[in-house]
Amino acid sequence: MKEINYWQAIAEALAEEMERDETVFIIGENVQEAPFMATRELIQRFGPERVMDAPLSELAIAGATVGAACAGYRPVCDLNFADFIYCAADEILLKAAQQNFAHAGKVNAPCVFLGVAGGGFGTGPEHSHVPSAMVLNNPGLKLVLPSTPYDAKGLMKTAIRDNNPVCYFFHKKLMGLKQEIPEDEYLIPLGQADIKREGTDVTVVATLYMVHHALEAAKQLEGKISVEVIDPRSLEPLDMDTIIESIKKTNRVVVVDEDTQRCGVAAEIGQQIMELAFDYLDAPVARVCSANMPVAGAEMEKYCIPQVEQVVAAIQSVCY
Amino acid sequence: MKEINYWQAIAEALAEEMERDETVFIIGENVQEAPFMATRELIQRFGPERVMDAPLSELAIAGATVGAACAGYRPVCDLNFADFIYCAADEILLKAAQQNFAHAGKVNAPCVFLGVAGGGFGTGPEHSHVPSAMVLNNPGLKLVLPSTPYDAKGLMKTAIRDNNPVCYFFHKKLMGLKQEIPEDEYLIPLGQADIKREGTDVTVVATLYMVHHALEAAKQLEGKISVEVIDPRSLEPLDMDTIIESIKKTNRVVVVDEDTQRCGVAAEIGQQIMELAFDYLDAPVARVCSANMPVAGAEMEKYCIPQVEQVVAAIQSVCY
Amino acid sequence: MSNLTNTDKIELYRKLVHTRKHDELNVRMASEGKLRTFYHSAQGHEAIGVGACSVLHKDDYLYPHLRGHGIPYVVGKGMDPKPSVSEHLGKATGWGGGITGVHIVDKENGIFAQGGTIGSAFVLSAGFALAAKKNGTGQVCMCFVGDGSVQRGQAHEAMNLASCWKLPVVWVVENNLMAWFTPCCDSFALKNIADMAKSYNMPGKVIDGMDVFAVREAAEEAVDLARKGDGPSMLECKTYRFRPHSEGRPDVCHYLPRSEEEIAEWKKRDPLVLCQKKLVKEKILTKNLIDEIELEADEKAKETEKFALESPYPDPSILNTLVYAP
Amino acid sequence: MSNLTNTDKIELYRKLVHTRKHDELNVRMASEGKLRTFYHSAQGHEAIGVGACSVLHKDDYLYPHLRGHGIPYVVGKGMDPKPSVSEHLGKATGWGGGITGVHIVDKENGIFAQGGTIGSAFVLSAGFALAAKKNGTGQVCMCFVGDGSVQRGQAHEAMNLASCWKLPVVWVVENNLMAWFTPCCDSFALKNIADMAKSYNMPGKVIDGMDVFAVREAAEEAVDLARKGDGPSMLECKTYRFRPHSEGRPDVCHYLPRSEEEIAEWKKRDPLVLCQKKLVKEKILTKNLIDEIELEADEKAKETEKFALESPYPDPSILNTLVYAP
Ligand SMILES: Cc1ncc(C[n+]2csc(CCOP(=O)(O)OP(=O)(O)O)c2C)c(N)n1
Ligand SMILES: Cc1ncc(C[n+]2csc(CCOP(=O)(O)OP(=O)(O)O)c2C)c(N)n1
Ligand SMILES: [Mg+2]
Ligand SMILES: [Mg+2]
Repeated sequence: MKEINYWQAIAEALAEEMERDETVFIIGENVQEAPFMATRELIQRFGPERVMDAPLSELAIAGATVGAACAGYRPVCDLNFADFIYCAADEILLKAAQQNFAHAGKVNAPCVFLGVAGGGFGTGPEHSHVPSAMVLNNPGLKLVLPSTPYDAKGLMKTAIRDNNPVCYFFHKKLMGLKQEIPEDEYLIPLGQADIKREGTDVTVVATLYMVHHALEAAKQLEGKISVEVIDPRSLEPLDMDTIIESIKKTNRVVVVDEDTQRCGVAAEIGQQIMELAFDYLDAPVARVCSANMPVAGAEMEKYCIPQVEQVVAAIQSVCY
Repeated sequence: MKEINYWQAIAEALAEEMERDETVFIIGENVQEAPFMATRELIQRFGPERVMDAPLSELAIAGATVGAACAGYRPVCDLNFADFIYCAADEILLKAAQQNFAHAGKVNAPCVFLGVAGGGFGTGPEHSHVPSAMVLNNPGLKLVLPSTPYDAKGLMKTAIRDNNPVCYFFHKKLMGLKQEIPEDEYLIPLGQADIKREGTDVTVVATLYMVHHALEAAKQLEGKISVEVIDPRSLEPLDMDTIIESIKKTNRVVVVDEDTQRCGVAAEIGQQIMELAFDYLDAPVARVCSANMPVAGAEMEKYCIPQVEQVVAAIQSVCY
Repeated sequence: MSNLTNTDKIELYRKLVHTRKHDELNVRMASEGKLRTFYHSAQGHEAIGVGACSVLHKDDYLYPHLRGHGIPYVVGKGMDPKPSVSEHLGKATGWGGGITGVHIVDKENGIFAQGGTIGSAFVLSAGFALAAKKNGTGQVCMCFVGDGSVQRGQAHEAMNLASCWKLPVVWVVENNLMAWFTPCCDSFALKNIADMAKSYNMPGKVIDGMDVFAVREAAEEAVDLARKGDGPSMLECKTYRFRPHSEGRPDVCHYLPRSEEEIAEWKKRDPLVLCQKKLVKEKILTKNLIDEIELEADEKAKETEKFALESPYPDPSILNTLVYAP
Repeated sequence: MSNLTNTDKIELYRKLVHTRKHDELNVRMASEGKLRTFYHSAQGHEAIGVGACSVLHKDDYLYPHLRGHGIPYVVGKGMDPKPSVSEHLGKATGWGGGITGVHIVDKENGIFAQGGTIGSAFVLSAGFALAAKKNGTGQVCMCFVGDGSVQRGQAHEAMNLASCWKLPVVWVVENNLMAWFTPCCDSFALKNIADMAKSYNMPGKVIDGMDVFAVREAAEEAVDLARKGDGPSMLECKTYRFRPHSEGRPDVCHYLPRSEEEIAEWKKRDPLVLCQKKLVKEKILTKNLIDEIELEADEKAKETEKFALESPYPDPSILNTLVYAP
């Protein structure tokens, strides 16, 4: 085992996959400096042909990613902020997502769209979003949301090897998070939830930084309410089985998600729970999400994105 | 009263508002011919300064719409296909949506984004979507989805007068639908649901063309199940009161929506119903939506978008 | 061009005729209400796809413009246009498997994608060209777009990126003076789109898009540059669409009917007529050969129609399996 | 420029100094960890915003570039930069009400919006210019962007649309040879961005962006054209950023440290130094006046800091009311 932090885990996964497979390359704005992964390792090791600093042209970057992917490469496209998915929505949400389907499975587009997501630094409305629902609402894309260094590495390797376009959003607040991970290579399959904490009274479903909010809430409630925290790790594919199993035990559930509440991930999971486990529910599924507003910056941010107290309150509200 | 069809209703509303308010103008590709409203009335009456054929430049068209709106105009931006919202996602889903919020309410952006939406003609994945959830997931935009000529006219007039950006999606399959409407001017407030059919056994919530599927299903079930059909007409603002009132009576509900199922409108309404009326529900909220895939074209389309039989089956499934 | 043999020249003529006949077939079937999707006729545009694609190798990447939904390009490249009608009927034998009723894909022949939003061609083709460069096997990408497409941001970003990275791509702009109902004079501030190439420091040329030989020659030059590693270029082929934007829709400029005289004037330079005249004058084409080619193309079109009508629809149960690749 | 009075010239110098002092204030507070958001210093860029905005009327539209988060532009236009620090602290007295910690808006003075995605400036400003044209009162829109912004599709679409419609807009490109960590030589295929204006058949000029008088003169000319109804133009002002892209971030070119010599070379042409030297040489500025202006600007900066620190945060209960305008 070795200790590694979240961004190192991502960088390590990229390096290992680039080493293993010549068709993998990174493309984006300033990826050589890799501003959000704070590493110059990749450019130094693989050179500018495989770590490609592109012009400030999201349409071209994302479009070229899709094209190169169709033609047999496995590009990793760094969007910088995940929010910038809006700047190439046609290319990502339509072209990448629909490539396989719209062409009868004759050509697919294996690529990864990387973006740093979420709040915590007051960076304001166009730099603090976790645009998950938009991705899920456009089938054909997979969606990975790692909450730990271990997950970040194992899921990235799988994402790169996946034959489909995968959105991989990592979280600003987790960059420095440390964890022991195996020395040896490992992969984590997409669609396999991880029970981050076992409990018996209530199930909390959360991804990315919200997993840590959920764990913190669970800690605060220790002795009073026994909280099970489930981290689906990917939302497409989504491991509903693990969630439903847990609910059959707890009969109560809170979904915590940092995307905007309305038409968000929590509503989808809530509705699926209702469809699959209505008779097991002792209380309506509660959700804690970003408020139905843009994410404000600076001091006002905390009123827009989920806080630990809200998670605690939601848990208490379903455990009446 | 006079008989008028759906597209004439939209054109009439535009003409009346352009007459009333000099700041209203139309901008888009080929709006002079108005391909989807099949009318040359507006260009002939208001001339090219107010019915502006723009280059094939969605970013510029939508961006200029937002800019002109901030500066005191009330542009109606015709996106052609509603799907093309992906081609100007930053401009519409971020810039228009967040203008008021991100600038502390000091400058707002009153404008309408018009798009023809939905399936029925086999036009394939980038020309058949009803991208509602994407709009709702980005607060700051309103969303209007008219199902009849009467609604289309009254809601369009209100949308133009609204001080916020409004997405107004009208449906391909409804273009020729006729209805008697008042000779005199009328407006329909946003956020006021219309009960399109009264019933006692089950509530069906639907918008746009799906209202007609719901009405057809209700007719087929006549004598067996008494179906109440509620058309919210706008999804932001959304009249949950009317929906909840109905559920208190019927205790059963089906949401029919033509957007993609996952993270769609039906999940949001379902979740809200669970939050607001859990104890009134005798069955889980059922949803009938477009399948979790792109909308195929030609013969395959019908397997992707909701069909009347599915609505009938869903109603029966909650009325066990 | 000087190095074209008589056979080459006849072959180009033959391809023009086949393209036209297949286009006419689609137009007729559209008018009979048989096509399940819209159809954008290529009549008037044939020389561009045919001429330019005739210089491509099998493994070169090709991104077709929407005109003819691929027909001029596949015929130009020497492929079979047979799956065209099948696709428009939504049949499983269509070139996109009948899933969309429109799109064309043929991996073996370098066609990897087609999109329904105008302008995507630019950025996706930059990606194919990037792959070509990385492959290092001298492949090029040829991408066809309309004048309207050039008005989109994708055009700018893709041309800039491709030029910075010296990607082997040739952008062939089919300038028919109009995008949908809006004429170029109202949506460009400059006269020749080819001049925009200067912004990207790449060659840009104006070509007579009605002259299949002129197109072929220019394409050959541009493709050579790209193969040599000298980067992208743009060819602006001036042309005209003889039919409405899409079948069954009004044929207007802004909102007034297109000028009959203008259409008639351009039809005098019908690419098939120009080519035929030239080859007859050069005594390469005989009346017999002309009839023979016509007959052959008619036969081929009939075959295509029959094939399409008799083909099965896709099995709807596959739809679910197509959302994600295995 | 010939028609600038001595007072005008001193005023320009004064504005440069005020801009620099306010920028230094933000930089210091960023280094002290007091700012709640990132800060993109304008040091090196001052002459552009100050020079160009000094020719604007109060009701002209202004879209600032991100450098200095508005300071050079508002100072240039004669507005008060006081709300700058407040915004960065997220205070209610910030120029965007402290909601985002970044954006500037001032309806009375023609600032209607600012976006966080680079390039939006182009398309939104086309909209302001469209409004200006419709108003018919001779207003213009001046929009500042970086070289990086020009690489986005928005630039192309907006310039094309504005030129087709002869919209009164002046695009001022602050070309500091670099976007984030990527140098222009790797992300443009041509040398002078101003040459891109040809694609839109509009004037495009290269200006010494370190010379406030040169900028002012070029801006005056371009604004006159726009006011007369002659449409848009582009001014490419060559400049250099003296500090890292944003405070506290590495200062690299691709991934290697920026050349110290290059920075030193450019600093010799510091816009404040250039202006001061010139006016001293012309005997318009005296040592006394220089000191006086320095003092005044220091005072003003102190005031700004105090004002910001003492200002209240917004009341969070308003957030809900801001999502939709009443
Ligand atoms: C992004 C986008 N905007 C609008 C359309 C609708 N549309 C389809 S074809 C077309 C005109 C295309 O013009 P051009 O590129 O010149 O090709 P042409 O049809 O003239 O051959 C338009 C506006 C679209 N498909 N995609
Ligand atoms: C659409 C978009 N892409 C990327 C970014 C991240 N970003 C912020 S500033 C910047 C560089 C801008 O360069 P330039 O326009 O030249 O302005 P400069 O900072 O050099 O003054 C980048 C890439 C962004 N904000 N928006
Ligand atoms: Mg055209
Ligand atoms: Mg720059």
